[in-house]
Amino acid sequence: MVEKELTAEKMAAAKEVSVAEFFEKNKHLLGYENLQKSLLTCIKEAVDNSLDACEEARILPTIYVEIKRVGETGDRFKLIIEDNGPGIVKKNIPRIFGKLLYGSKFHRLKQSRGQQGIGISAAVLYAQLTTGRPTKVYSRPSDGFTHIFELHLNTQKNEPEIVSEASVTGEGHGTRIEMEIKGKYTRGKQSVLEYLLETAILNPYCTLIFLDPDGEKFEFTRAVDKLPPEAKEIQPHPEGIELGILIRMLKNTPARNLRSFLTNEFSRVGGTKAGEICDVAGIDPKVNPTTVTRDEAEKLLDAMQKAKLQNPPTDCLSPVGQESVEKGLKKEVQPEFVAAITRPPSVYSGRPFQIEVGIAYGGKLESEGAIQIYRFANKMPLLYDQSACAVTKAILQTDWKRYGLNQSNGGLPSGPVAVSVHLASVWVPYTSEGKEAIASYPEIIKEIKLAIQEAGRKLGMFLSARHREHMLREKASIFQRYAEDLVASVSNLTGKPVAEIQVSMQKLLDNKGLVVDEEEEKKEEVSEEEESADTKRRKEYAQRDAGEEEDL
Amino acid sequence: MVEKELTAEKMAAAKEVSVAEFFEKNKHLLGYENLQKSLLTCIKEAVDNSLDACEEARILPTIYVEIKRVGETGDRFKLIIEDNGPGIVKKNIPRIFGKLLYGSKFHRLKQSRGQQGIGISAAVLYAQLTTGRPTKVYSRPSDGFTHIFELHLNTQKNEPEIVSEASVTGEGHGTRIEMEIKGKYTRGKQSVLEYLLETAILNPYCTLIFLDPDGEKFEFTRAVDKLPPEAKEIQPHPEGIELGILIRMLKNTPARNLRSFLTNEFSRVGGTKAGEICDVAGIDPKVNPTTVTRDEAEKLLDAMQKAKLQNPPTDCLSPVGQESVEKGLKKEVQPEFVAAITRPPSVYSGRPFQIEVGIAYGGKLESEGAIQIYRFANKMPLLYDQSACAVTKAILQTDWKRYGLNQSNGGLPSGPVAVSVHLASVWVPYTSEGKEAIASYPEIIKEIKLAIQEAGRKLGMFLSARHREHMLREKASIFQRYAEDLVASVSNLTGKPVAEIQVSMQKLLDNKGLVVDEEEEKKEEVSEEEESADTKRRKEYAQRDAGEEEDL
Amino acid sequence: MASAEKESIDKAVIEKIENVGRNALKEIEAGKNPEIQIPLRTLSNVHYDEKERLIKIGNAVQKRSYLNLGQAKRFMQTMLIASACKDLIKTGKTTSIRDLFYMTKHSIGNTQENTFDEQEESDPIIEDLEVTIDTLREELHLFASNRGSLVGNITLVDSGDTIDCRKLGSGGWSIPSIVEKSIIQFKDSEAKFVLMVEKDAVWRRLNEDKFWKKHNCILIHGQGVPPRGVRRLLWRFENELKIPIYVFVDNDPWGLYIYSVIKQGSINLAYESKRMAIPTAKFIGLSSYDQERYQLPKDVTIKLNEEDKKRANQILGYPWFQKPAWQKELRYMLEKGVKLELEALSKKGISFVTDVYLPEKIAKKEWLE
Amino acid sequence: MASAEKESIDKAVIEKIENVGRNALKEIEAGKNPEIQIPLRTLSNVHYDEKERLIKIGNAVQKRSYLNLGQAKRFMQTMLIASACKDLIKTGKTTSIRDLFYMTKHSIGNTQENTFDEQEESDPIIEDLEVTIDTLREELHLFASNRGSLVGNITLVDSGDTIDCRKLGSGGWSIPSIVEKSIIQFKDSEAKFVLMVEKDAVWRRLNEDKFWKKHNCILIHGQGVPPRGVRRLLWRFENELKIPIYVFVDNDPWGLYIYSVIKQGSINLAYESKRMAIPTAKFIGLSSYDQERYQLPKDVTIKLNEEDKKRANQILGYPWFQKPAWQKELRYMLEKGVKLELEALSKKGISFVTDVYLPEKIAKKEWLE
Repeated sequence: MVEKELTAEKMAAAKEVSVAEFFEKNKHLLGYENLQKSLLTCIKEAVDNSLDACEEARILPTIYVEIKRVGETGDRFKLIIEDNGPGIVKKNIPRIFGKLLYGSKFHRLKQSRGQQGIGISAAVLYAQLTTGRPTKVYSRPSDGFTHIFELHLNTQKNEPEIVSEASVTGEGHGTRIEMEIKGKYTRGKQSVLEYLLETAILNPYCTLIFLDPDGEKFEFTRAVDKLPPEAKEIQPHPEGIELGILIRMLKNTPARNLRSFLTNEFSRVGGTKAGEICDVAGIDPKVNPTTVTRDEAEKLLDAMQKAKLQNPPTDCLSPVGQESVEKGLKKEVQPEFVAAITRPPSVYSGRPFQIEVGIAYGGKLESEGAIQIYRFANKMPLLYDQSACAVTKAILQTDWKRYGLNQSNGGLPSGPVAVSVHLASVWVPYTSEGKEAIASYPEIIKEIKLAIQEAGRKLGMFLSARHREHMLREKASIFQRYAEDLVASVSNLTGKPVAEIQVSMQKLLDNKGLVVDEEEEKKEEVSEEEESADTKRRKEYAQRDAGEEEDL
Repeated sequence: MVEKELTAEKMAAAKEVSVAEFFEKNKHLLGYENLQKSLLTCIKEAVDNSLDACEEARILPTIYVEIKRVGETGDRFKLIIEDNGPGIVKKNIPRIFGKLLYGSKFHRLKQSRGQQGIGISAAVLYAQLTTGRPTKVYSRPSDGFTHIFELHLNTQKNEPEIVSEASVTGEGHGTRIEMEIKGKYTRGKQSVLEYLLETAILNPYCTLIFLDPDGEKFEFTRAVDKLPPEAKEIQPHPEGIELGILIRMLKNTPARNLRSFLTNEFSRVGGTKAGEICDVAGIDPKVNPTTVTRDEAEKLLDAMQKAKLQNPPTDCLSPVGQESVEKGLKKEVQPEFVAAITRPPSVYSGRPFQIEVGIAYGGKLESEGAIQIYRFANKMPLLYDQSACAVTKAILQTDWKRYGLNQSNGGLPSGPVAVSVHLASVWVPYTSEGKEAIASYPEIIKEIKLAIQEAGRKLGMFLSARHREHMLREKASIFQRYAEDLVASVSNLTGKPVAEIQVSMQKLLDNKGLVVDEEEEKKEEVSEEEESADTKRRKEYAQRDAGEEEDL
Repeated sequence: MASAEKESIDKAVIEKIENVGRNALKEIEAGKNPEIQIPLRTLSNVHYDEKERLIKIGNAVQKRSYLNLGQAKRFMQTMLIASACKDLIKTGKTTSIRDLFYMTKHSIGNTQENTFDEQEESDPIIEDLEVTIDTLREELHLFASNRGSLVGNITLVDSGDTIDCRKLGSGGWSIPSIVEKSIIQFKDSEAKFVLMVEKDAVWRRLNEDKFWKKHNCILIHGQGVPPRGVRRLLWRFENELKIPIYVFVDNDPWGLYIYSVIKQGSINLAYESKRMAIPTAKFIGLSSYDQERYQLPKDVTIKLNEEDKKRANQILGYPWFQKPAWQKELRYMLEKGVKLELEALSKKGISFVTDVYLPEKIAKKEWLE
Repeated sequence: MASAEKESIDKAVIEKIENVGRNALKEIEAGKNPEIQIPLRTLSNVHYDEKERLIKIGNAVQKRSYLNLGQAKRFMQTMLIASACKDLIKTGKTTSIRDLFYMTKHSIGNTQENTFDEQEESDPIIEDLEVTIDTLREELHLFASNRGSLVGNITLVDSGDTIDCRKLGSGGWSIPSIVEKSIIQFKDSEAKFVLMVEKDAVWRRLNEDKFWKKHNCILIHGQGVPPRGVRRLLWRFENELKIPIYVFVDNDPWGLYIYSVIKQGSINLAYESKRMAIPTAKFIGLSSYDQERYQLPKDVTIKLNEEDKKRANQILGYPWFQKPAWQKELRYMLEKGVKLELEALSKKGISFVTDVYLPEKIAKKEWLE
């Protein structure tokens, strides 16, 4: 059979696609896989933005969240998120909410919750797609006005469409968002409530108030009056740079020569180091960066990465701090014991990161089943994909028996324990765009394990002190318990009256009952062990034919 | 402590981000997570494009793939992919390879491998990022020339940059791509070789030739000389439309009134149905579509989705066909038995799809361990994330014991079996942009299970025929085996010579040995069971004190 | 050995065994699937004969044929055992069932398969043969391993040797597996009853205290569930000496079941009940009520485990456990949730059982029937 | 009972038991943690005395004190058992170790805890006491459950009763737990050797064939690992009658170990080796080489299971298994990977063991020493 061959010309009807169209069609990539998760994602994007803005403006955040049912189908909700943050200047409002990949955070190397400029505008897109309704934004940017916008997003152009616009006088600052979406409201795991609770645990400097669709009100009140340190912006570190990026930087730099390009656009490269790097690469440091060829760039990158440079600066990070990790767990989990650790910053692929771990024990924690894990990346709770996450892997790789917990082979430890793990970084390596799990870089796993071990040791000390105390009490009662029979037997053997022996015995117990030399105790245990090994041997032999005793 | 509150103005340095920058930073979302997977992804994007182009041009595809090591670091490779397809017209070459989200397939409703216009340009981006090298394209679009381009991708603008350009005379048609990347070459699971093998299994109408970095040559030769049917483009079906999309369609339609909007832009909506829909929605069918309000659009959508419409047309699909599924498995797997099923098309969320299943048994298949699963979406092998895939779930939900395989509770069946499952659809719902697993829509799982059951029944019939034959042989041999001792005993009991009894016995076996009434056999088994229940009781009692017999 | 009688029994048994082979041969020669009909030894095929107070076997049979995949091997094994038993009787030897297993075990033709792999395979076939041709184990010249000892006011003749059971010291006479008249004869007994004790330690205590002398009886233990030899001996005592049998067992479902087996027979040997069960046997203790009755301290009780409870509930349902007194006894045991071992009586003094418990029980006739 | 001797033993034992209590009392009154030193009965504290060819206990002791969490209860239990044994001896009664368990079991004060929950707890404490005060089980007036029977060319006096072991028919004399001179005396023996058989079925075959009469010997079985009574009786035969002991066991590591226990003693009772082990005892069979030697068919062999292999390798390492012949025997067994039971000899004919095997072995002196 002969196929008719078409010419390539006929197939050339290719055309450009907007990024908004792409994500509209692929909304599951952004966390809009199903109704339940979509509702959570919308709330999360708004709350995360509010927290970022407050922290950047150095304001202690107070955030109000409300979810109301709309209509009778049960799958329509109105979401209201209001904060006391700095607000948004009028001219930026449309594009922040109505354009994907628009934001202040994409090119910055500094820790923040949002990174892509995609989150809140994707929520607007989702609202519009599922209910056709515009999103309403109230912004009070301390300019004496409240700016009110109703916005759509034109997907073909990836540009905002303003439905209505007004400015009324209004004091103070803050932002309020109202949107209507299709969704599903649930409680329990992976719910809005769980997200807010976990947010409150790791961000104890914020107050969250939540009114749920049934009218129930939840308040998570601030326990710390101090914001985490402000994150500073840094230059990239040579270790994390790829060849393509370096070539582009060389082409676009305002620097006149290679040396100043290196010292100005990278962190930890001083004049001397820049000279050394150019030497190793065999390129004149005075050359104009734009004239560096691909092959030279390759040599340059090699030299940059082989040069011994300091780790990148870490003031781009904003950890919560040991005290806050502790206070957050204490106030929301109400345990008997808490230990927290903030590790010193470390680096993966040239990117600084920092791990914080909190371990809570007892109190209101469930004592049955596996421990509770709270995972956070840049202060945001991670609610999905627990098993794929570096945090879970690090917990599984830790020997929890050492710290006094039960742990079956290869499984999670069990007991009344909650572990919170926070990764702070300028660039969190998520395993997918849904921001649900941290990728398993060895450096990250190692740091998490170190932090867990430090906190775990504290837990272990607490538990073994508790155990020791329990043992001492137990000990005294055991010696007392058997004394009566012992005295009676000794009396029968010796003929001395019970009452008299009793007196000596009680004296002995009072003096020595609680202070037996530990070393001695140990030695004796060894021989007891040996004895029981013998018993075991005899039993093994007896298995041969039950009922036969060797020589009893 | 008083926090200094910044004004919103200071934080307003937001700016626009190009989609290329976004994916450059998030390349793991496109399958560039690690060196091994990145190499595979580059090959895959090129081969999938070649196959799509050949099928669209109705050419039996022959594709040549070569991977060469470059330099001494061991992590640099040159990739060459050449096909006998229609080629690409000169003016389209730069943007097809040098611009993300550019392509002919995004807005079409018709089955093809590529869907987003993102794959091959992402490979170009990856090459440029890791080696700084441009990608070289040779295209012969049957215009008497070979057009040769060297291309970069400007990420800030998401536009191609032409490094060099030439056209030389050249006959025929085809495309050749050469790129240099950082990667890692492996064999085994999730390797280039596995990808090509599986491609050959489901696409037996193509020939693949592969020269690996060690100089070894693999040929997967065409076994079918007929291409699958050509997929036609269709209009969307009301069932799969979301409100936001409908509103946009209403706004952009060239139709003058609502009725013609409905009949022209949707499949399965005729004039009468359109009238009915407008009636139910309470909107005049003569109204200009652009004047329909959001609230009206909502009612319209409701009416459209409640109207009883035919399923969408299915000529947008291009299944491989039962015969090809069988032949592909036969030639590459060399089993003892193959059964294949192509299900009739079905629909999920208004999108047509079709399932094809092949089951191979025995021959060169590994008989130890779990069965082999080959997953395909729009004729492309899926190599990652097997456990998250709807195919795997459907296989796990199938009771394979019915078809004669072993299957432990909740696990994969085991045995010398390979199952290939192909989902053909205008829109494959992947669980992530890496295109590795099919999302678990109930309609899809149901169809896969039905197909597996149909093919499974054929496998079951084959195996039970084999089993029956085996049993008959076994039966004869069992009766024969015990005959000697039986005859000797009867001889000792009766005094009749062994030889004489032997003759009668052999006669009996020849006459009756293979034709025992099944009904009778059953009845006897019942009483044997009862007997063993008694034995069990006795044993239970004996447990009391091993060595004591009740009354033996 | 009383050889004339023995010989005639042997001859009759051989005839019966040969018949099994002859029937099979007839069918083979007629071109039919050879088949044996074996009376069913299952709970469903026994019934309790209220009049005779015995467990009896019913009429249901299982059919075992050669041309049946699930039965071919067992059919062959049955013929093999029958053939071996014939040889055994012919040579006048007696052997253990384990010996018979070894004698009939061999590999089949050139295969790796054996006629029998485990004794657990051959033992039930022997029982099948016994019940099919209505012959005793002993008449097949087979015995199981023996257990049990005897002392007391009796003189026995065992294989021609005269044994005065009053003069056997602390050890006593080991009761053999086969105690048929042809081997064991009774002579010169003044015993007024037989006391059958479940456990040897208690038997030893009673013997040391010369209980049998004081109370003029025969003292037997069966070390757990009494084997055939002990049961048959008890039966002969009751029938030939006309003296009562008292059973003294642990207070647990297993102990009570031992009593039932001695008194009424067992499911598996229902076809032998007439020759082994002693409907007049009396349960002298331990009863669930003994703890209160004799004020035994609580700490000698042992909690019933799951198996005990399961067994208790199982035997509560047997038709031959429906006597109100038995039901009451068992239900009270379950209600208290504890059991008592015979040794528990030692709490009241080392010789409490000898000096107080048994004399009182016998004097007051405080037993379960 | 030879009461004068018995009384003086009793007195000495009571003195030793009381000393245990007196030492504890002294320490309690001095305000010290009371402690008992118990010779260790473990592999690490026994050694093989090449000269005497016995396993002997070493000097290592374990200390058991009251003020030690892991030992407090066991210390109390030790005193409790000592106290109960004193009472036992004083009242002149003998009892089983199970009885002693019940006698000393009671709840502690007002708690739910018992002094002992299981007999497995009290038995080792009894052994501890024996070894600590260097006294025999029997001297504490205790016995374990008995096993084993005897027939043959000997007359015994058991507790004053004269028993002619030539006239015990098929059953034989049950060997009691305590066979000390004070209870059992030998009289009138012509036996030339003792044949100690592991299994009662084989013993029964030999008795039926009157092997002991033909070969003029004493025939004993211990039903598995021989209990103390049987070992002590064998020892007395060897020492008092000056006749050899032949041991006839299964061909498996367990059988060989039984032989070793009879000949050299055991780890657990190493302190009793002098009174129980018989270094001149001879292993007459079954040997791993018997299969070839007597052309036994392959199908009577049984594959060694994992436990068998583990045990074989374990005893291969014992110092008292280092004799080249023993090592060769065991290694050959492991190499062939099979074991043989005594019953396997029946394959060669029902009376092969009586008529051929044993006479040949004894005549050729084909044994392992």
